[in-house]
Amino acid sequence: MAECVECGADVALHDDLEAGEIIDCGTCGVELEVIDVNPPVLDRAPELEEDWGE
Amino acid sequence: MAECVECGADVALHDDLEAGEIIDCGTCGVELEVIDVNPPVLDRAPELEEDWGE
Amino acid sequence: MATATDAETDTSAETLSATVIGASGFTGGELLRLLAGHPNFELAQATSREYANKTLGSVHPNLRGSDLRFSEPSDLESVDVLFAATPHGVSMEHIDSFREAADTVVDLSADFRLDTEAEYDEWYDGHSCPEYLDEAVYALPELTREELPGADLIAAGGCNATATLLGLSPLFDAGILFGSEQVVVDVKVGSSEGGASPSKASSHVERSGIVRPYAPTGHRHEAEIEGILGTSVSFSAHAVDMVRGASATCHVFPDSPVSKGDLWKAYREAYEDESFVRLVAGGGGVYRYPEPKAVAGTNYAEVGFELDPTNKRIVVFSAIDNLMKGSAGQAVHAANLALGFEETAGLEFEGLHPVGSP
Amino acid sequence: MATATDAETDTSAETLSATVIGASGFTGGELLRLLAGHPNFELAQATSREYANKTLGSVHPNLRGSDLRFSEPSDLESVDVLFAATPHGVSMEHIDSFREAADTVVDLSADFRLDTEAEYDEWYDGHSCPEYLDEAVYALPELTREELPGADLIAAGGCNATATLLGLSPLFDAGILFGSEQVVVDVKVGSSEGGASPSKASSHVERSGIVRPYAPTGHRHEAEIEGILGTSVSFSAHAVDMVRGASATCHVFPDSPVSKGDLWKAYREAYEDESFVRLVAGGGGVYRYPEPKAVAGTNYAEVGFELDPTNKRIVVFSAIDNLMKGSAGQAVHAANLALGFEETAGLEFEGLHPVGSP
Amino acid sequence: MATATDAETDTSAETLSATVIGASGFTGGELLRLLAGHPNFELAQATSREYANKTLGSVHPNLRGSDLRFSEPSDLESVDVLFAATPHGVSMEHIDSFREAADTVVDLSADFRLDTEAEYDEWYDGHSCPEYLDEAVYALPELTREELPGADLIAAGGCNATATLLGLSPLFDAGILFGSEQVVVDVKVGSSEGGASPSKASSHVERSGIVRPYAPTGHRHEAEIEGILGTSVSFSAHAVDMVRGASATCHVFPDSPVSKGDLWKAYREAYEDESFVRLVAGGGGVYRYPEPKAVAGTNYAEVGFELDPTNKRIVVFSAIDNLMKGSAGQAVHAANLALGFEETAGLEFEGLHPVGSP
Amino acid sequence: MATATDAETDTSAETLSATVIGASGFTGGELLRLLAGHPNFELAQATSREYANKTLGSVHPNLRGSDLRFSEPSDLESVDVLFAATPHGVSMEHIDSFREAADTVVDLSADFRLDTEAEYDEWYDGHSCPEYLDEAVYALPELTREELPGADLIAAGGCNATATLLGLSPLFDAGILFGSEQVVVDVKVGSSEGGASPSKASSHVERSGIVRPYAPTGHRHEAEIEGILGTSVSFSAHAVDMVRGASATCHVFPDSPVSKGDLWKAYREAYEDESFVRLVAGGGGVYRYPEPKAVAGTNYAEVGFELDPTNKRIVVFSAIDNLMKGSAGQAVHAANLALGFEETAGLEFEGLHPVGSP
Ligand SMILES: NC(=O)c1ccc[n+]([C@@H]2O[C@H](COP(=O)([O-])OP(=O)(O)OC[C@H]3O[C@@H](n4cnc5c(N)ncnc54)[C@H](OP(=O)(O)O)[C@@H]3O)[C@@H](O)[C@H]2O)c1
Ligand SMILES: NC(=O)c1ccc[n+]([C@@H]2O[C@H](COP(=O)([O-])OP(=O)(O)OC[C@H]3O[C@@H](n4cnc5c(N)ncnc54)[C@H](OP(=O)(O)O)[C@@H]3O)[C@@H](O)[C@H]2O)c1
Ligand SMILES: NC(=O)c1ccc[n+]([C@@H]2O[C@H](COP(=O)([O-])OP(=O)(O)OC[C@H]3O[C@@H](n4cnc5c(N)ncnc54)[C@H](OP(=O)(O)O)[C@@H]3O)[C@@H](O)[C@H]2O)c1
Ligand SMILES: NC(=O)c1ccc[n+]([C@@H]2O[C@H](COP(=O)([O-])OP(=O)(O)OC[C@H]3O[C@@H](n4cnc5c(N)ncnc54)[C@H](OP(=O)(O)O)[C@@H]3O)[C@@H](O)[C@H]2O)c1
Ligand SMILES: [Zn+2]
Ligand SMILES: [Zn+2]
Repeated sequence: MAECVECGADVALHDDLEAGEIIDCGTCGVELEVIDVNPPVLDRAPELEEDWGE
Repeated sequence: MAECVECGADVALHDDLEAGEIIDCGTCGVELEVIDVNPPVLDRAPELEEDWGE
Repeated sequence: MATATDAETDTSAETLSATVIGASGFTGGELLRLLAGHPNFELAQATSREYANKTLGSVHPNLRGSDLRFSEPSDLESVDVLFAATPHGVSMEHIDSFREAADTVVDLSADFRLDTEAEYDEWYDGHSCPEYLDEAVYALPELTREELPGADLIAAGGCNATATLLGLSPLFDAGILFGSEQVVVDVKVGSSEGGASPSKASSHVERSGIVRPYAPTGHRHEAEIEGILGTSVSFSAHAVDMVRGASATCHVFPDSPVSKGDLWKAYREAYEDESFVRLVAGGGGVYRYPEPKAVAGTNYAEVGFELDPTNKRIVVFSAIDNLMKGSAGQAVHAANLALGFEETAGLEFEGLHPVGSP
Repeated sequence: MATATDAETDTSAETLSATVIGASGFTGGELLRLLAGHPNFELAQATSREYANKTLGSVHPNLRGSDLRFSEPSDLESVDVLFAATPHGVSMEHIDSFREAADTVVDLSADFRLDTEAEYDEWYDGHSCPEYLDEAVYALPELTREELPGADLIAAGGCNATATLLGLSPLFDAGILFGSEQVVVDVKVGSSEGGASPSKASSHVERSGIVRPYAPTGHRHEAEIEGILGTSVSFSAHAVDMVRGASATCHVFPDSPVSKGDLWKAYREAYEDESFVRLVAGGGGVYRYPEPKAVAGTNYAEVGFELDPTNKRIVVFSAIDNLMKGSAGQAVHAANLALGFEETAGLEFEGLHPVGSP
Repeated sequence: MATATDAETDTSAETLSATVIGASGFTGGELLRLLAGHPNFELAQATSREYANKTLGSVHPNLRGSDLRFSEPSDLESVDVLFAATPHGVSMEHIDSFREAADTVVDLSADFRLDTEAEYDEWYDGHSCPEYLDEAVYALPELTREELPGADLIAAGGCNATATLLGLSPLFDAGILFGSEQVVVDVKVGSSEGGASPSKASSHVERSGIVRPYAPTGHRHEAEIEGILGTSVSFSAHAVDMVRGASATCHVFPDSPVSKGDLWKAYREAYEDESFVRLVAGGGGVYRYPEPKAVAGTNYAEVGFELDPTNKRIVVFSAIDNLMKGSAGQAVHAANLALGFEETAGLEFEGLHPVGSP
Repeated sequence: MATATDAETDTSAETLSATVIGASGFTGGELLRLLAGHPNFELAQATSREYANKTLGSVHPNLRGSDLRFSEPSDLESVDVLFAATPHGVSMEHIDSFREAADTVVDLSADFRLDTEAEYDEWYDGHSCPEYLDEAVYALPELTREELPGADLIAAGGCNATATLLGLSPLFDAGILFGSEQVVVDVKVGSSEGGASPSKASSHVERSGIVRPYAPTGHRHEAEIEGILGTSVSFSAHAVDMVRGASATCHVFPDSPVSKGDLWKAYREAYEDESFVRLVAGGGGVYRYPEPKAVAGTNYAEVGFELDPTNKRIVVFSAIDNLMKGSAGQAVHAANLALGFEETAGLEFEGLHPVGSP
């Protein structure tokens, strides 16, 4: 478990978590980068400036 | 000018035509490969089995 | 009075009989579908004047499996619950016979949503039985849950009002807005909001592909919103090319600066225990904000927000299916709470993906 | 009689006055648009009973620039040409007053398309003035061009018949089909084929996203097709989600084997000098076969084909805009030929890309 | 061997674990939705290479409530049932690891649908493990029900083949067709048939409003249809503007005259005990024939017909949701039968009305 | 310098050669269409890297009649006018070669729309040749007409900015707004705004039927709007289900009360002499307010408004075709003014009715 930096919700983490992995917060959906694993530290993943709608 | 192998229409060719180039027939739209340039010889370009509709 | 929990315990295995008035219409048809899948209701009557004696499936192809036929609204049997899904004015005219026929009446029209006769004079053409307005409970369960258990005259909240109120009320509850601020509500709705009667404007030819301002100002749902929020809003509605769906974008300007964290706190506090509200605000993928088609056919509301750093604006998005969370689903949800059933009974459908323009 | 070429020379600078009956409808509105952009016509009257005295733009927003107002169909002025865009039965009832008002009458309905009263008895409900059937010229210019110059009662070919006939007739002309073969015609059409009167089935809600068999068998256009081809076809029509467009897929089974080259020869011979037919058969890119949206708003027909090696089937595709090549465009095209104008006058619009669902 | 009835008795309360390969795709997402609502399945893994570690809801917004995350397809756990929803070629490559991971494998691709290697050489690019073709059971339960109980390699029938076969097979079973007749199959399909990878042709801009012949001849589903019917058909497919849905119109010409009564008899005999087939042929109202949007989201097939008196043609209509009866629903239906569960378990959703273009 | 009137006199019969860079894209294709119908332009080159040597019709089916083929953008011939319809960043990179190839350059991207390098640093990723920013003329002819004659580097105004500015600027010009008021701009756009490259979010499946907030805050067009209006706006954009079209709804709150008459006066003063602006505000019929589909394919903007008596809000509506008035049409309009051609040359198409979702 770790706290989402965007919305504050708990984020469930899988067992074989690795630093550098990108996961998304189940509550707010933001993409989080695993900075450290023991203890787990998450940060907002660098935003891909993709043109996702238009 | 060359004749389209698919539909028989005349195909206008540009000046700096090169062997291996792919052009389309203005009448039937089929893709034609330039096999030879002097005189120009065209053949059906190998079909990309792309899923163009579904 | 029994608490909701007691009621639930008592009634979970119970089956009540139900009638739908206006069952050939859009929200009426949706009620038929929901009641058919509801563990605690058995459909007794479905009324239609135009299709009386025809099978339900002759109007609603998804009900082709049903053996029931429409009956005349003048022939009401005694049932436990009556849902009225009729145009504005019909319920107030027939309310006495509805209440005679059923212990609990859930009305989907605007006839019992406002508090006072004066409001009906202002926004509608008056009211023919204002004596019931006090008794009627406005049902938007996320905001009025505690008044519902035991209620026997229920006015299900309107579609555009529901979308708007779900978006805005957490900001008021959290003290981010107070009521003196400018609140702009820009709504986009699907064609099923217009009901089943055909017209030129609602024909496929004329209504396809549009962005049509259809209630630029003075929309009657303003009354409802104001009634609940206690403050007026600047409301405009646009018809767009979808059949189900209402989406509200609220632009608000808080007096004091807020952070993204403040917003998450306000919305999570408001909705984290709610079964039918999903917060969707940013994140990745194709569906980053509330989207009507993501909730089509379901009783969910999606609510989200974004903060505009340059001018202290908050933009709040909210999306529902007007025939579900905006009417029939809300009515069943309210009935569940009123009668002590499981809150989500009959409302479990989670929606489809991919889906086109439901 | 003057040849087309003489006529052209004589009339290119001429301006004739024109009236449109049924101008508030779909094909009538399209006629208004075409006449407004036509170098040789000046619109005198546009009739509507429902919108009499209102501006044309009040019904057709693309005509907001026009100063003309609808007039009553009972008040006809004398003009050179009268276009009738009224439902089946109206023209035959009013044909005498139409002809009194104008030298040339172009009718878009089916009232003068068939050759004999007997056919109207079989396919419709008879005919009230069969004496004109002989005189009337069926206008599908690619097939009946030579009969048009000088014609003064013109029956513009129907939309589905036009799509079908343009696809099939080269196969008959080239001796690939003879008339004894099985011919299946599977047509897909847009909602504007239904005309402007609203109904439940044509509402946006019910008609969106459909593939609805609406004339599985016995479609009246079979009569027209048979009249021209001299052989009956197995015809079924489906309504799909578009507004403009008719697309015919013909499945035919020639007795003797044909090659792709034979087909190209047949279709090029038929259409290489035609201004309004484009052959589209295979090739690359997204648009490899005839597609209604590629011709929307234009008078073009796209025609194409594919050969099924396994079973000697030819599949022919044909796409038109039902309001243009399928009615108003065809009517103007026919009038151009009848009156000796430039064949393409007023019909130069080439269409849009990209475009959604016109 | 246990009969279906025994099996049901034994397993109704059982819960099996299940994995979906290709869970980020369209049919994979549909499987996730169905398994989540299925009383006898618990989802163990949902694989995606692109979205590994992300929540299911990040791709499928209707699954936002789920806590599960996608996992890599290379990390398979042992489960009871594995559903493979991957593009053609993937299952045949990985079939050994799939069978190692699960007792029952249900494949949604075409990899195990045909009977012989020779057919894969003819219609596809050969087959890499033809030794399984004998064992694999083709699942279109209405036609192959008796082979399913106990099957452990199941190939769910393809969408267009399913629509076509459900329409035609009663005519063969009833001796109305024999196999020597001309059979034309004209199919209209929605955009979700193309799978989730984007392309220019499948973009909203280019694909809106189309009637696009995309497989005029030589469609691979012909092989499947021929495999079951024992006779070849003339098949053409058109893409139209809907997302879910496949609709087949079959034009057939029986040697001996038939009556409407013969047809009703043939179809009722075939389907009256079937849970998932609705006969819709004529009658009143807006929905008189099979219609994809009437079955969207459901596992139903609507089948209907009309008789053309003039030329002895029968027109058969058949409509399904390609992601349900045409793939994921059919796969779950087949698994239910294979494993002895209630036939309709997890497939009870009845669909929506009104609904736009789902 | 020559006045516009002189220029017109001089050049009306002139034909200039023109090149379109990015001609395989959406706005590039629209430029090809417009130039083909323009009396004063002859298309010399149309560039595409992906489709070089293919016919224009292979990408744009409405140009199937053209014999021209795409050429490489690296092979530019000398022409009179060059239109650049390339993604942001391309024009600034190639501006020197563009200007070497042509006397007049009209750029459709945002590369030369803002005034200063600082603005590009703030809203974009800087600018690679800021020395041209001073010289470049921002082209939204209704607002910047007098700067256009003789201009040789023209930056056509952006689609959403154009819709917004046409709606708002009369209120500033008439002294109804001053710049200190809250201005909310809620925009709805079609899928062609996204350009021709495919992506998951823009696929038909995911993009059909949506109301998707895609730029809730911080849209780059805010910079352009602010640059012209001199005041910032609160801007949010939503993608809705249409292909062509941008519709802006502006909610504004003037400090002093205004009347409907004041508004009519302000808008008529602003636009009564404009060829491409139609005022549409109330009235009867189906089309009472600005509507994108009423202007699809045309260079018109429809502008309208409504007054909210309860709270002194003005709601302004504005609708354009993003590929015409929002880009290619605007570019041609600007070129006409710059070069002294008839203002409406090549831009006469009036649009279609009925029409679906163009
Ligand atoms: N559509 C929405 O999105 C929505 C959302 C929220 C609330 N609502 C409210 O729900 C109500 C129903 O809306 P709707 O869209 O379902 O309308 P609808 O499709 O027009 O259906 C109305 C139904 O009422 C019946 N009816 C009409 N007049 C009646 C009368 N005098 N006595 C008995 N029955 C009568 C009609 O059937 P017969 O004529 O056959 O009897 C029809 O079945 C309205 O009050 C509406 O404001 C609708
Ligand atoms: N739509 C197509 O795709 C298409 C294609 C080919 C041929 N057609 C044929 O073209 C004709 C018109 O079709 P449409 O789709 O344009 O129909 P529509 O949209 O229904 O328009 C019919 C018009 O006729 C007028 N009208 C009706 N009855 C009349 C009467 N008794 N006297 C005078 N005017 C009358 C109506 O206006 P008021 O009621 O205001 O007078 C209306 O303007 C039909 O015969 C149709 O079969 C249509
Ligand atoms: N769509 C229909 O209507 C329909 C109907 C009947 C049958 N089918 C069949 O069902 C199958 C799936 O179709 P669909 O439309 O769902 O396709 P889709 O949307 O393209 O999904 C394919 C899925 O397979 C995964 N995948 C691709 N290559 C893979 C590989 N080498 N190993 C593991 N996973 C792989 C993809 O995810 P990642 O890339 O993230 O791993 C994706 O999740 C196809 O065989 C199709 O013919 C489809
Ligand atoms: N779409 C709109 O509604 C709209 C409205 C207003 C303004 N605009 C602006 O207009 C411009 C074009 O937009 P669009 O929608 O037409 O985009 P688009 O459909 O993506 O087309 C872009 C075109 O540019 C070409 N291209 C891309 N990179 C290039 C390069 N490095 N050098 C040369 N050619 C290149 C592409 O063709 P090849 O790859 O084949 O060379 C393609 O033809 C953009 O700046 C956009 O912001 C668009
Ligand atoms: Zn979070
Ligand atoms: Zn050719």
